[in-house]
Amino acid sequence: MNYCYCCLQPDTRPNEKFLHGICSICRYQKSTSEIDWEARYDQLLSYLKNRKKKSVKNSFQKFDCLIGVSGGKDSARQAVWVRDKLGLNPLLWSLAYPPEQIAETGTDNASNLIDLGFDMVISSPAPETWRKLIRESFFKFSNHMRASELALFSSVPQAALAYKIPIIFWGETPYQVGDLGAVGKEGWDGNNMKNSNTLSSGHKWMLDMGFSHNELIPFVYPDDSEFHLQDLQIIYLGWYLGDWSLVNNAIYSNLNGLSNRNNIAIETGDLHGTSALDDNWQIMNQMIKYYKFGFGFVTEIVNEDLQRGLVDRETAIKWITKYDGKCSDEYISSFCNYIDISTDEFWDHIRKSANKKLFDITISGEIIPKFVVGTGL
Amino acid sequence: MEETSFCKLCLYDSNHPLGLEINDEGVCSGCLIHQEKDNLDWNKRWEDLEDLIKPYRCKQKVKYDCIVPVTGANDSYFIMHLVKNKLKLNPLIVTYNKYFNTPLGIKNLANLRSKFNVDILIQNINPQIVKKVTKASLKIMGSMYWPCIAGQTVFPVQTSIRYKIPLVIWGAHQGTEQVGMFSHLHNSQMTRRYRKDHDLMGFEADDLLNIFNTLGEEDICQYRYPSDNDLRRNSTIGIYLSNYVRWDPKVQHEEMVKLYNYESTKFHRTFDIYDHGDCYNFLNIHDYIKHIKTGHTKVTDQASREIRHGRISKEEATKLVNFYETQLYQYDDLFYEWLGVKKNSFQFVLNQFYNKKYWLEVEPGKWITKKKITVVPAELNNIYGARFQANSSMNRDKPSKYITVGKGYP
Amino acid sequence: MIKKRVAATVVVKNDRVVQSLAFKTYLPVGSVDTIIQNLDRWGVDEIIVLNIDRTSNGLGPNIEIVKKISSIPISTPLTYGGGITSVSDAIDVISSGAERIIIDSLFLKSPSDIKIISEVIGSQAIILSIPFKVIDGHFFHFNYLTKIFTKLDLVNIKQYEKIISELLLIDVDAEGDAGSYSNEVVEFFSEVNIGLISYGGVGLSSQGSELLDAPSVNAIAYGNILNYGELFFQKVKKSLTKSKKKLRRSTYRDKI
Amino acid sequence: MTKIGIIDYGVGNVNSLNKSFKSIGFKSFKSSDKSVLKSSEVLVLPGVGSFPYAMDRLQQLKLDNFIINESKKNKPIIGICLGMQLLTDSSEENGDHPGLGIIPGKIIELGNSDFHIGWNDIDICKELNFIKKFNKYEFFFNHGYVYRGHVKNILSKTTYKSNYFASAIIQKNTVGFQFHPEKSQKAGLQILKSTINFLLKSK
Repeated sequence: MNYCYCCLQPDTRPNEKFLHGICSICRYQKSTSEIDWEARYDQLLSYLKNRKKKSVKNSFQKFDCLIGVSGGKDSARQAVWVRDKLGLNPLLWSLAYPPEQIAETGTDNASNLIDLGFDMVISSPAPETWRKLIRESFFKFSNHMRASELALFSSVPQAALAYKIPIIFWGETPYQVGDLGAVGKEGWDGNNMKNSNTLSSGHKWMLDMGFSHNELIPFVYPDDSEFHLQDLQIIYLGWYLGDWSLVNNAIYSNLNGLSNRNNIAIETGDLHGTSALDDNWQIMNQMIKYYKFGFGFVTEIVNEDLQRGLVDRETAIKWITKYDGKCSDEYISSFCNYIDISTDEFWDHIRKSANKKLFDITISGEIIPKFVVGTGL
Repeated sequence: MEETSFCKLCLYDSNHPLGLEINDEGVCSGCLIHQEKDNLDWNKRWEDLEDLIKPYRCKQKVKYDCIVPVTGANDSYFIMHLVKNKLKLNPLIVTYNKYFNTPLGIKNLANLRSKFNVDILIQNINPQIVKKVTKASLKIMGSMYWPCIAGQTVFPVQTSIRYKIPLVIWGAHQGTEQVGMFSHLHNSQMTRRYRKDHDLMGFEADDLLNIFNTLGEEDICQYRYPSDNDLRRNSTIGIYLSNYVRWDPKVQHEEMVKLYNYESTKFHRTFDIYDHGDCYNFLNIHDYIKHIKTGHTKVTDQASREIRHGRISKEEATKLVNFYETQLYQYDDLFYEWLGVKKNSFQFVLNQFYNKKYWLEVEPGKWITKKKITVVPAELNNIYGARFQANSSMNRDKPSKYITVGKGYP
Repeated sequence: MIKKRVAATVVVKNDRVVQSLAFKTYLPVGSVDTIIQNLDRWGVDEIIVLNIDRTSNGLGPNIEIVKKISSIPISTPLTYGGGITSVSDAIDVISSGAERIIIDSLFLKSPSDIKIISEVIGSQAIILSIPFKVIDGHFFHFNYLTKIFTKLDLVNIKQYEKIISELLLIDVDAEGDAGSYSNEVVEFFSEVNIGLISYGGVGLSSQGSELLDAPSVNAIAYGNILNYGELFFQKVKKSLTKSKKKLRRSTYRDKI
Repeated sequence: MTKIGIIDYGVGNVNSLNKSFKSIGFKSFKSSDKSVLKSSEVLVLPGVGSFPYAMDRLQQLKLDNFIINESKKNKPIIGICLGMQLLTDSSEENGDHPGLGIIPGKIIELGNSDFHIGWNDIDICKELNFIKKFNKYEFFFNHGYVYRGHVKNILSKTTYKSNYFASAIIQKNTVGFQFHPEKSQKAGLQILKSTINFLLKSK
């Protein structure tokens, strides 16, 4: 395990390849300093002008574009920018968690977003099917979000096709999340999203569980042929929004009425309480990620600050060491309750899936890192 | 205009806004058609329903079979019970967000999704536009509810077109249930004409546009019914379960409480506890507007229904109506705040819509009912209420506040 | 080639549309203008308004309704019947927006007036309505005001060959009951040289096509069934596929 | 916006015509007053009923000479159904009666005391763009008398019981339709629009 020279990204991240000791995200960030953002913005405007002529507006809707949203910070930021800066009429599409899972902050923020003056459709898959898929995801991939991410990614193009809306705005570019498989023909082009990490696993494992196709409709990413048929284009807004970052997006959104989590870093593994606002179990998932790869959500937050020079490496290491991968027992027990397992079963599974190269498991069952943050193994 | 005539069995008269025919024996069309409930072979009717939906079942099990419009109240549970658990269909359920949601409505809808394990789409139209449309419909027809009704009757049909799901399944046909518009055997279906005529009081979306107000096409387009050609290409068909099932809301709701923990609430202006608990306004200020415009309120509909089902006498029903009709409405402050109007401004607007057939303006802006009401002592309000025992409440111990999007669990 | 017509009948009582079941039971359906606007959008060949409570209440023709209908506006031929008892009634109806009028009780009360009306508005604008019943193979003219029926006298009706242009033959008992229209009435009227409109009880049955096969039948009118579902006029047309060549093609509006 | 004056002489369907014109984007009004009608850019003469009665009404309101004079000044005129028949020289309906004489030809019985009522298609006989596209379109007819005149005046013909007659006629700036375009749904409104635009252009 090695750490990036510039930030505190370990090379244990899936698909990560350091170059001269520097991680891919830092390399991308560095390259952005030379970008002519004005030119990109102009290019987007002229692209939209041409596309707008083509967009089909049927008699009972007049939407120019679709934006996938959650109840979080990125959503509000994108929605407001697309509406007020680009002058488009967006339909917001929210793939919402079932009642058992969605956090009140998430529903509050969805309410806030709607009340800001947006049209939004909330789409939510069948809760019991969802529960079974989450349980299976947890045990099969040690990632309860595998199923929900499929739905999150699939529902937006599904909706665009049904509504015959020609443009989808998506947030982060593959560069920003280090998922280079999804890079399209140009940096802004999201039509290759089908090759992203999330989608590449497909939904066959769900069929193997015994579900029929019509129970899994929300989880199936549309075929390329359907994209072609309707000339559907996904555009990464991250390509154009030069100040895209966890913190910046949160600032914009907070000033537009977004609620944060009442954050206690030791319970949330989050320094600001601005992430995963619609789902408390994502905090647990960050903890699991930490046990699998040696880094969690705090690493990502701190890395952004490091790349921008807002924090010194010493403090960054302190925060990561103290808070990364932390999760309150309350979130864990509510999750266990949801998928109907005991917390003992939960921890047994976590211990099994923890990366033994990075962690020691004590006799009492504690998972202790072998690595030192900033130094590695 | 012909003189008012009254049904000898129920509480309706010939001025019913849906229309009512009273025959030479003094029996209204509603009561006449209601008699079919005790005469039809309902097993046969269920078979008719099975035959009707057969072509819409997706045999390859790859698509949704139908669309079902639901809310957090009314007959939604029973409809889902029939569609999902009896007919064994795989529906996509759809909801139009009225924005006047109560914690009870949020809870009931959340619980419905989980209990019936179905995919849902919830449409939220830009509230700033909804408010604009609400203001226009208040001005044009004195209705604060037009957008709600327009939205919940059209979003399912639009979804049918967008998702290429031809079959839309509705619950009760209000025209048949209340005034006997059709025989059950007419198998009446959802039509754009019925929606305009009865649901929307004669005003479709485009009828709200005029050169004097400030509404634009972009404001009303989401309330538009799909075109005939859209409907044809998609073969959209909307059927009503009440034509095929002996519809009895009280009995049905009692079963839904038992089977799926449907939650009910007591209301100030009616004895029934099952309908419209999802909305702060329907049985409050909207019910009051119904009163000033039509001379009766929801309690008359529900009491007439109970008479027809033989559970109450006309005399008792009249007492119930006299009591509940005069009860105050609540939660109107929430509405004024939501719409951005002052209480007395709103009253002024409503003053323009009093129906002089039923109301007398004794002083400028002060109206009294022309109906001769024998004052009913408060203790009588429970003569029938005892048979309707709510298991929850509209606010579910939360503060009174419209919920745009809510969790509803636990 | 002239097409045979598929007409929509709108029965009006107390200024609102009703379903009429065998002239006995009435069920409320809705408002006249909304229903007619809808039929117009569906592209029916002709709209026939039968206002059934005008004559009995001595009210004369319902001019307000005719005016209201033509100001919707509609672009479908409108035929109006109900309460027309004089020349001036007829002129009023025509100048308020109807193309043609239906004479009913006037035929029983003062038949000579019909000729005078035809001289003013033209015979092409006059339809004579004959509600009939079949009893033991005999045809009776039903007077729905008195509920009395008298044997149909074809010799009498033949006198109107140049005065009126069509006969509206309403099967009273069959009304509201699909496939039960009396086909025999067409045969019975074969010696009269006046075009026929059949109405009452055709419904979604093969009977429609059989009727259209008769050379004397110019049109079939449908009533109640058009209120039962979306695009039901087009559905009715589909039930007449056998007669497709004799009819206009169905149209579907793209515009809202 | 073009102003269309509908001659309201108590015979025929002025209300629906008025609304029809508005629905296809013209400004229209109805009047029986010459001075008001004079301000129009296109005159429309509707008509339902019998020829002699209608002619009588025109004379009573002194509109007959007005229409003839306007025509001489090249004002576009559209006659509809009986209105079309009134524009011709004469009619034999209930006797022999002179018409306005704007379009040469006369009105004769369809024959056999027959009526032509219902939807029928038209065969275009003139290579004029404004009407060519309506070949075989169906329109609503309701009449028992037909036009007989010179072929140069005939825009379209319509077949009825193995005979045919003129369903649309023209003379300079005057067009007559035997059918009711205002009651012929989509096709009817389209032909009205096309005709008005044509007449205005060729004025």
